Amino acid sequence: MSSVLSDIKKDYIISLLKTGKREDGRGFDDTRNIKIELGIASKANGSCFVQIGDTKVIAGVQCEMGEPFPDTPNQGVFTTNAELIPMASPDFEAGPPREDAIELARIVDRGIRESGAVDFQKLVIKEGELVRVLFVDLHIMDYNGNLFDACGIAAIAALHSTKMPALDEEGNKIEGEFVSLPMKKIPIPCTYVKIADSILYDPSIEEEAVMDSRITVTTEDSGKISAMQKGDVGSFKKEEILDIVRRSKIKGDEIRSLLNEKFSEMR
Amino acid sequence: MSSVLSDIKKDYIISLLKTGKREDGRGFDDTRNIKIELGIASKANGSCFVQIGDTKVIAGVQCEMGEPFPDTPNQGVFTTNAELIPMASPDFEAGPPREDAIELARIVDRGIRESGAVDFQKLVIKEGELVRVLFVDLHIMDYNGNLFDACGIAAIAALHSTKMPALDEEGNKIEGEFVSLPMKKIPIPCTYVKIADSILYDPSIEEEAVMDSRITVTTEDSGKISAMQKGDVGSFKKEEILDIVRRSKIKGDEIRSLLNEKFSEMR
Amino acid sequence: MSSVLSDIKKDYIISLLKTGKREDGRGFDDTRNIKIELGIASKANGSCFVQIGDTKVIAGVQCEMGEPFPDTPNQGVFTTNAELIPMASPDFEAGPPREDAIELARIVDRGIRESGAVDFQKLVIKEGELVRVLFVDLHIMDYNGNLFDACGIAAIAALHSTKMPALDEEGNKIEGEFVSLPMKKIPIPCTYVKIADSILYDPSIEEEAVMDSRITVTTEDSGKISAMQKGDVGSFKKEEILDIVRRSKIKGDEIRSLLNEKFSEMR
Amino acid sequence: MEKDIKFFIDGKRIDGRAKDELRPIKIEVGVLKRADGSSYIEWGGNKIFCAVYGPREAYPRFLQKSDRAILKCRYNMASFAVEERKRPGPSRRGVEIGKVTQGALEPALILENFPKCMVEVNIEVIQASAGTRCAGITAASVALANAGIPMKELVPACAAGKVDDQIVLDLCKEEDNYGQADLPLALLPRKNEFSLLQMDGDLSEEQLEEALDLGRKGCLEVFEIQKQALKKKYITEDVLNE
Amino acid sequence: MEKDIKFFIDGKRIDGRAKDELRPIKIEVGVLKRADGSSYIEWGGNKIFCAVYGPREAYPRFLQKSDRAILKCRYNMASFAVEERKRPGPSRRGVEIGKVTQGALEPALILENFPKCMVEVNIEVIQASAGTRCAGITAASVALANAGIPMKELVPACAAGKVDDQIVLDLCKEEDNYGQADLPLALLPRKNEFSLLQMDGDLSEEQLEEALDLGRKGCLEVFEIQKQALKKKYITEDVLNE
Amino acid sequence: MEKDIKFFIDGKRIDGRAKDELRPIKIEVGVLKRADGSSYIEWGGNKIFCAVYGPREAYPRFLQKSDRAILKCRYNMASFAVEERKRPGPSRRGVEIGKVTQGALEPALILENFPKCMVEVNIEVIQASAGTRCAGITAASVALANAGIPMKELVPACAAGKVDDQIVLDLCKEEDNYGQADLPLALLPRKNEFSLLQMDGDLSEEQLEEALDLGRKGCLEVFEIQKQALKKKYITEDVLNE
Repeated sequence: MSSVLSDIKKDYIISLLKTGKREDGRGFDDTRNIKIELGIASKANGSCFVQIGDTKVIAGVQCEMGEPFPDTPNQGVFTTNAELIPMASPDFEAGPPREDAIELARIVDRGIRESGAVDFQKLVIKEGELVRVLFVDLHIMDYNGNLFDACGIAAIAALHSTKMPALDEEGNKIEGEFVSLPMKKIPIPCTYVKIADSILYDPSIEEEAVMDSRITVTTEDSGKISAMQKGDVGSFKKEEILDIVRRSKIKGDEIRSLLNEKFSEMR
Repeated sequence: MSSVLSDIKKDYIISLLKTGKREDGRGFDDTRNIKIELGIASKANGSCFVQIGDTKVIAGVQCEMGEPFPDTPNQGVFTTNAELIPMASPDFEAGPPREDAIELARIVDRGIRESGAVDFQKLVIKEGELVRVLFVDLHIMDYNGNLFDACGIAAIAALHSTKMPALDEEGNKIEGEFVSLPMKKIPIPCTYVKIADSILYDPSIEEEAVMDSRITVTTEDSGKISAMQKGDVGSFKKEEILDIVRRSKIKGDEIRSLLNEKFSEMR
Repeated sequence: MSSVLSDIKKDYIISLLKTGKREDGRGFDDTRNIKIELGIASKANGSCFVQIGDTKVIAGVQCEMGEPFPDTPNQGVFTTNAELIPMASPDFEAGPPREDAIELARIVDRGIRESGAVDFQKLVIKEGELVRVLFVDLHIMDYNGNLFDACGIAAIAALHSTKMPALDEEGNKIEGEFVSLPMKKIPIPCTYVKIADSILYDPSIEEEAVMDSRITVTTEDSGKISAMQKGDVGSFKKEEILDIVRRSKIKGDEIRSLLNEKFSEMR
Repeated sequence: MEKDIKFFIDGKRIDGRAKDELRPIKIEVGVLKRADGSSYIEWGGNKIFCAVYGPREAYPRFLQKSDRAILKCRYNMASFAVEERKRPGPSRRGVEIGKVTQGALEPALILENFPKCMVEVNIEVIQASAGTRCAGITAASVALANAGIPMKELVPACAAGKVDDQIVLDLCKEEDNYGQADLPLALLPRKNEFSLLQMDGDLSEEQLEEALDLGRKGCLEVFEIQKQALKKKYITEDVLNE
Repeated sequence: MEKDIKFFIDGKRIDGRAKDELRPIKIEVGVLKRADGSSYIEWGGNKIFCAVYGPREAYPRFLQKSDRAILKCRYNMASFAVEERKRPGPSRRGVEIGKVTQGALEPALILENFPKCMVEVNIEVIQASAGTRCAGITAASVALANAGIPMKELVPACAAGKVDDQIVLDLCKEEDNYGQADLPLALLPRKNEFSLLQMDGDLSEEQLEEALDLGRKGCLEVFEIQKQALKKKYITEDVLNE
Repeated sequence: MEKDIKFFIDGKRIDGRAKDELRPIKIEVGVLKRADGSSYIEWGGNKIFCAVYGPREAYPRFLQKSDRAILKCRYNMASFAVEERKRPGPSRRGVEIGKVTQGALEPALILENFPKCMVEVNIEVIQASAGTRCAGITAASVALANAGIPMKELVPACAAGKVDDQIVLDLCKEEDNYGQADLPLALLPRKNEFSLLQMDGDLSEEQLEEALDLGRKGCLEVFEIQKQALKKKYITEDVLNE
């Protein structure tokens, strides 16, 4: 997830930051334009298109039925997959998922799974035998920075908008009836980069190319922290981490409001 | 499926064609020598060796039993696989099937499947539960042009010669008893190439190397067209297509006669 | 399994051999130091660390339950896998098992399987339905020559030290009770290389780099030969083969004694 | 494969169209930032993005041609584009469609200007509903123009088919699944030749001729929509630049 | 994921430790002959080998960087390292841990001396019992020193976590499986920054601060053990060389 | 693996052969047009094609040796060569046989003339019935001669084995499946050394010696058939060329 940017560009970005400005004119805590469109892929049970600046991703949710994992007989199955398809960047290649795509999928997966956003126990049809199997597939269409937030938001929004076939007591589909997923929370990931001691929210692709380090903090409605992940370069001081956590809560609440608006439009 | 041939060679072939001649002396609608040998691989349920000129292929058919696909509970399962093994050409490589092999297998598969050559409903043992599973495996031994026709003929001939274990009402094998496949038709693919406005049947490898475009037309006993596939380069006029279709019916009938002879010898 | 060693080194090794000496001072039939440690990986059902000179390998045995193969309904399932992980040598690479690893696994597998070392029939829980499934996984940690012997010894020792969960008549695990594998023999592989007509036991990595040919002979307690495998270069005279077989029996007995000691310590 | 379906009611097709009528088509140009050229098409129930990269150095090197650029076409269907989830990653079907897409587009491109280079076309199906290969080729041709790849002409594509013994244009899902023949076509409008032609099913010679004629008519309508989309894009940009 | 487990008995944890106490740790240096540097760590129930190769020419070539060496970290768990046999070969989990391991170690290395080269770290887990990524990073840092790779400082790693609403150090298996949060950390001791930080679970801001402080304390203890292991290795070698 | 089978009836084997008798063998040379050398062998129930390409530049490049050509042997069994369909593509068994085939053939070739090159041997089993590796090596040696690869001598191959405590030549399917030992051998006739030797089963030292002697005798008979096949090919061609 890096591009080649000349040292000159880096110096320019840093010198701007020293005067408190970002290259694209944003404040340190400003998001680029966000566009969220639920239901973009109508064959899926749930879907969401998210655009942050020029970064565009689509999340699709599909529901099947199957056996639970042996060690969690009383929970539904949940799988997240991400494809950094060649469409999205001249640097992405076709073929089996690379390290970056695996990391992305795992982080989005944990952000949802560990936060308890979905009540997996309500996805059980017959304990130990038959459960709902949820697939979240993330397609990156246009890669221009801050993939983690775009994907995390698309995934949770797609899940909240998912309609599954209703089932009778024996687990057979009731034709034409649908039920929502048992959603409990809206965890929102917020990504920050550090460039020469400035800490910036929602990095652009140019900022990612020159960043010293990156961290993603996922918070919940209650203000609780449900996940954190330092990126693949650099390091952070304790004070920086605590500062980022505080800022993440504010930004997380903003995006949650936006999503809640969309969800109520949908109903 | 291309070789490097000098432009000089191309000019030579074209200048010959202008005088109505092919490099190897054939007329525009002449086939190279065809040799068909049924039952070459006796461990298979059906097999056929086809040689057209110096192109040599073997098709093997094997029958197993298994579950039908959920969307076709009342049909047998049919799978075609082609291997462009390194034996056949200095350009073929070992490893997973490449684009060319996938295209070849899919075209042969559709030529048989869509024409209704096999009565797949008669391959059902217990609807939705147990059906015959047919595998057609194509091995290319020596690649010297016009693989589609060689493979298409080998596959349909191998299927017509297939003997499956007979089954009792419960689906158990009756030792030592065999039944033929429920075959209904003999679809025959005929491949033509266009080189500088001349349209030639059964291209040699040299002709394929300089062709402008290629098309395969599959016809049935009744004269019906059951499949068509333009190759990976060039384009055709409507009139050319209709002309090729007419010529395919004649050549298709010739090869069908040849096969019917072989089938009656076999009985 | 080869390294680059200059011709000078080769000449030096050969000239030493002509005076009856090996580069590291050993006699032609001397083993390097052997260290055997049972139970190194306590999560496995059985495990063994083997060090021969600086070659270090670990074998782990794990037991599961599953269906038998259709053609051997009255036998347990046995699978051997070897990983030449990048840790062990600058020449090994990550990724799917290469030719060398496949050959190694297959030779160790056959050395155990064909010798009847394990009574596979006693691994059946319910004939044709439920059997014990044994996995032997070989991890090469440090590659300094003679991998076959190190792996063969580690595998057979790990099997002899394996404790499986005890099962009641219905095939359910009896909590806290364990049973040993039904072992019958201790086949020991002995590898020899030929360098300029000298035949040397337990080749070092330097000797393997200059060898003319290699052969592994596996013998049993009774002095019977249970497996042989000529390596990937060179050839042997009949007399050389018979000489190596005789020497293998002596060395095999030595290592068997060593293992038997370890096994009795374990009890 | 035929089912007991009534394909025509009062002379109208299942979705209300006339026999020679296309489903609604909408094309947008330049929808992706990172790509050198891009487009988005909605065609009936299909939603497809297309991104073009290049010309850039061909990789891996052994693919390079000394006298021209190579064209690589990748067709991919998102897992969630169909009702039964598709396994992620390349499928045999996708490989074949990529290959025929390349065959359909290449005759219209001028690749001789860029030896040792490659032009990459990425087609991503987000929602699928019969006719994705024709929609993909149509969108790809527009994205290639948007990327500034030199071309002789645009390549519109459209399927003809046979249902209930009648030749119709642009099959919808039910017609595709239970009809008698499907004939996807791509047209080089100026050269008046077909650069995509596949057929599975059952056609007589006369039906084939009728289908080729009808398909050509459909392609020419698609061609107009392609041109409008490009015109709109560049007029808008001109206005903005003033 | 929580289970009805009693995590504390008389103020002691399940395995008898105090809240701020590490499990026993033993590190050996230079245990493999073939590798340029190596180490072996036993940490609680974990047994992990680490081998370092390099700097040597980076391969495949397109990975080469003109201004510095690249660091490749491979984390692998032996099939028999856990009770339920793991399928051999790379797993998605292993790929991610390899990536965060690289992120944890790289800030401490001086890679600018070796353009176009690579340094490879191979971590092989032979027995696993909670905390393998921290143990692997700790061992890898020592093996890198053993290989003579220039570095600014060693990188110790250690997890903090939350069980039963209490912040504790170095989770054991049960605490990891059924606890409320796990926070693996790696520390750059001189720079006083964290180069590994992951968290899954549920922490308040105050708990996070407490956990970072406790984790830092644990890392510093691990740091001492790393230094002792290296000292012992080189003193022994010095003695042998005299 | 032993079954209650009567391996000998009136001193004859299951298929009527004497203990030291080969199954019928037929070899044809130059059966494929595209390959540089080729052969076809029928040996008992086995049907095997072999194609040789080279010497040509070794690819991928890192395989090249500066002082000689490398030999690559690929052994493949067609899916339909056995009664239970084999999954297409390389198998672990095929990889191992390719490797031992290379080991059997290489000592007889003069590869020093072609540095940086490779010679490729492709063995394709169309019908399998015990002893495919020996039949493949036998055919490959003839195809290498047909390709004009410089060689010191041909390499015949043949298995010996033990059934019912008796040493026999060239095991048939039942003897292979239910016998006591299988000893595939390849012989360098002039050098009088074995370049293929594998064994699984149960042999005493005396039985091994007897098997090696019998196997050598079998190899020498195969050697004659190889020479006849080549002679026939070149005499026929001479006649045709006149």
